[in-house]
Amino acid sequence: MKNFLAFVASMGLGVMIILSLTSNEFFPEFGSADVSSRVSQGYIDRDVTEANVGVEFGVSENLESGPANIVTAIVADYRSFDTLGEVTVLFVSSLGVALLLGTAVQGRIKLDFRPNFMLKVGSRALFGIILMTGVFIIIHGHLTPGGGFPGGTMIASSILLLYLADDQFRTKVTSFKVLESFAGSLYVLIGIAGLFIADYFLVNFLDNGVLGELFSAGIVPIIYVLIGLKVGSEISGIIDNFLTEEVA
Amino acid sequence: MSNVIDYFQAYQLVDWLSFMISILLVVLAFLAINSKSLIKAVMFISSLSMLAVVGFVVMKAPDVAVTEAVIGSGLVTSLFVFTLLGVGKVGQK
Amino acid sequence: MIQFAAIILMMLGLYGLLTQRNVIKIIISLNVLEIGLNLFIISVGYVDGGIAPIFTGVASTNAVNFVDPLPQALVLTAIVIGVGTTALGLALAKNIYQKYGTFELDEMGEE
Amino acid sequence: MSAVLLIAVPLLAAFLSILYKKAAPYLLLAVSFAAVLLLNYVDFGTITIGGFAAPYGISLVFDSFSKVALTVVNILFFLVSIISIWNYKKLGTVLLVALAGLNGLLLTGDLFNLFVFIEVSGIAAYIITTTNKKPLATFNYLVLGTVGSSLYLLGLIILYAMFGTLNMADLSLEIAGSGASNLVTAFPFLLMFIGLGVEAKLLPFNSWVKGILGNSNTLSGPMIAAVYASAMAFVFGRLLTSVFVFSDQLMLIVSIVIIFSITAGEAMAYASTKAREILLFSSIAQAAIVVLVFALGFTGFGAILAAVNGFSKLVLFLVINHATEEVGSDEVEELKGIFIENKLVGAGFTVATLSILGLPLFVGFVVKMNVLKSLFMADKLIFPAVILLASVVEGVYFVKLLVKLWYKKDAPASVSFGLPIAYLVTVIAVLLIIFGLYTAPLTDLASDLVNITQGGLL
Repeated sequence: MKNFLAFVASMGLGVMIILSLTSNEFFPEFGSADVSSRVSQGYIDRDVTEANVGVEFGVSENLESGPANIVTAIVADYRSFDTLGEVTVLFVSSLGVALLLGTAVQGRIKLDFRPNFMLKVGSRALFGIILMTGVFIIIHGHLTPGGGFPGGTMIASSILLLYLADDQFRTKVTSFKVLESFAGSLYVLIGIAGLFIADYFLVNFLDNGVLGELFSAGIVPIIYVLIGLKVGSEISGIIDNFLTEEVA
Repeated sequence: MSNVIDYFQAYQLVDWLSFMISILLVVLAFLAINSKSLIKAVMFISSLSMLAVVGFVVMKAPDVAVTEAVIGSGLVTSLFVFTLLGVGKVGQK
Repeated sequence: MIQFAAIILMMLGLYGLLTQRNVIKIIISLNVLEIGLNLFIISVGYVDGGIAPIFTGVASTNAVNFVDPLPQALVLTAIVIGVGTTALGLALAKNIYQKYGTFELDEMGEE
Repeated sequence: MSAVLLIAVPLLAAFLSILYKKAAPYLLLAVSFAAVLLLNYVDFGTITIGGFAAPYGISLVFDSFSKVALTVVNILFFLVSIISIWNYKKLGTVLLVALAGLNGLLLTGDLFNLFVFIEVSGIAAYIITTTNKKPLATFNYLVLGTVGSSLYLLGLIILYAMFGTLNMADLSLEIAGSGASNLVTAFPFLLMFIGLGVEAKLLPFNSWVKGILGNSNTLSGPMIAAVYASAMAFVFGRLLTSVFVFSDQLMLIVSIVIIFSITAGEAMAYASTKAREILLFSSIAQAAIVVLVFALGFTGFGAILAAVNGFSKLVLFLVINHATEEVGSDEVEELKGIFIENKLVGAGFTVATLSILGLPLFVGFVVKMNVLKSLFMADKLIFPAVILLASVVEGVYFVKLLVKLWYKKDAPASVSFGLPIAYLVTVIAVLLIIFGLYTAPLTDLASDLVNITQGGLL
């Protein structure tokens, strides 16, 4: 009965939200968002700091922001500061997981099955493929969908595969720590370098190149590689902590 | 009533797709929250997240779709499963 | 349509938070809420007949009718933040299990 | 010096500190001390990040309001860390991240960036509260905090859909320029208010507080109750004065929430017999009063009230948590007479309580007096009535608490406060009295802040 009341109450709230949004003349109906009246138009036209010269794939050179993927342009260039915060969230939550689950003597969680030979060999082969896919996604983040976060997670998941296929396997956690610290510090240092080079934190101080080429977009691919490494090592750390337990 | 029929006749394939996704999303969310078995709930949330990926693709957000597929559907599910594994809850109730 | 489903999803998550008495189920409800929220954010930027916001050989100039890219960037951030909280929540759940031997809030006795 | 370094340097230190864990506490102290020192050399103005101007890129705002806020929060943070870090050395890195997150909260001029920093500082707070060894309470805090920030995000996305911008200054211009009635924006503002209200301990969204602060230790208690609470109060001040436009109906809802928080907080504090609970319920009421002062438009006095409350609560929570740790219980009956051997600490504690009460001679009085005066002049009689009533109830239970803590019959509970705590408590108490008697700088500062915030963000 209590559940039913809660259900009715929350559904009523939902209907109320829908009604208040549909009756709101400023709230655009689904599918009729007016992009040109929003700040997003600036990200598409690339005319935030420069005049609007038009953008053309494979032709435009040295725009204010280089990635062909507009979402990447926002995530890693226009609003890069958010991304720094987001990396920090993952960093601090992996620290928290380590504090909560970390114990002095650690061993692997016992799985119910013994991995056989085929599984071991197959997972080794897959490990390489998944790792390569992750790296590809990170490096092409400014051109195609994807980027540092999914790519980094894919790298972590290739390591997870090794965990699942081999019950003796444990990563060298310390090397992850070094990688994580290195990538994070470099991200902040690139930002501070921008402060000294061009007076702005996290400014894109490299050449932007031709829109759509692999070697373009200035510091964006570098930042994405750093994010990928950091996310990969953080998530590997989280997985490692979840898969270990105290050995009595 | 004829209004409603006209409304649905104007539907195109993508609209039908999004209609189906919407219904399935709500059903899966309800199942995920109300299922008694923890591991089933985890599987439901995983498929809910996978369905959300389709929703993201329908709404032309490939970046988000890739990220949600890898992180939301893959990583979060495995973390749930590891938690349940760690306390020996998989397979029970 | 998906927009309304997203709001209903959020409300289902809220309903789950109100009624569930199991730590794991509470985290699941939180995830439902976050998925609904993410879908809602994306739906706010959708344009009928719009094109995914990537310059390609086909959609090659800024005159193309792109969907709004900013909500997508925000959701990317929100998804990763959601993973952070979920991971921390699950670690806490594991600690709770170690302390009380159960995930059910009603079986924990004091507190 | 650019204000962005206040965020970047703690982050850099946090990332570096995981290489050599033992250095983390020292790095924390060095960085937070440097932040306090260098705050005076930060240039005023809007800092553009990445070189993209305000509505497009993220901008940080460093004006007199954020300067006051940053000074208060950074000093409090440094004091809490230097006293309490030694028992919790593992948390050095987390505290560095928390410092970066708090500075980001107070500096940012972008609504979504604010959400990111709420999450950064929030997750750091969850980890800090795990030192209470009450995983269930922390879990409760995490769930409520996440729901709160989700609601905030929902509100902000609706605002973005309506007005197409995320920048605070730009948004308030757009809202004013679009001719939208206050009713249209009421719903997203309400969502954001509720979302932030979870963190700022407003009833009825604060069921986490009891589990967290009722079991706090010398690190988590002062950190959550003093540092985080004052930071959230300042964030509220920023949003209430420069972004939110409340319609009459919304103002009514908000006032009801706030007044409910004040009365319920005071009532529960009155009924409680545990020292920590008395403090935590009274801090709920205090937080609500600060939000009320901001919501009524007294930015300057709100900021000062938040600052004074922050310092007073630092003293209260530090002393009570230290005593609780030594005695092993926080029942007032068990803590009887702890100040007999520690007259100096007791005097400081008394001064801090009396300042929160708003008695003459102390800083709290100056602020409360001015707020009440302005409210009477504005003919809003219900709010001063509530504030005065709250003060009376507070007076009763605080005096009861003080009498018990000073009272001696046969065997007083013996607690030895270390030199650092005694020293700190004394200094803060002396400052509270000095500024209570010599009020000119405060009133000047208050009028200064009003001038700044009336023009909106820089």
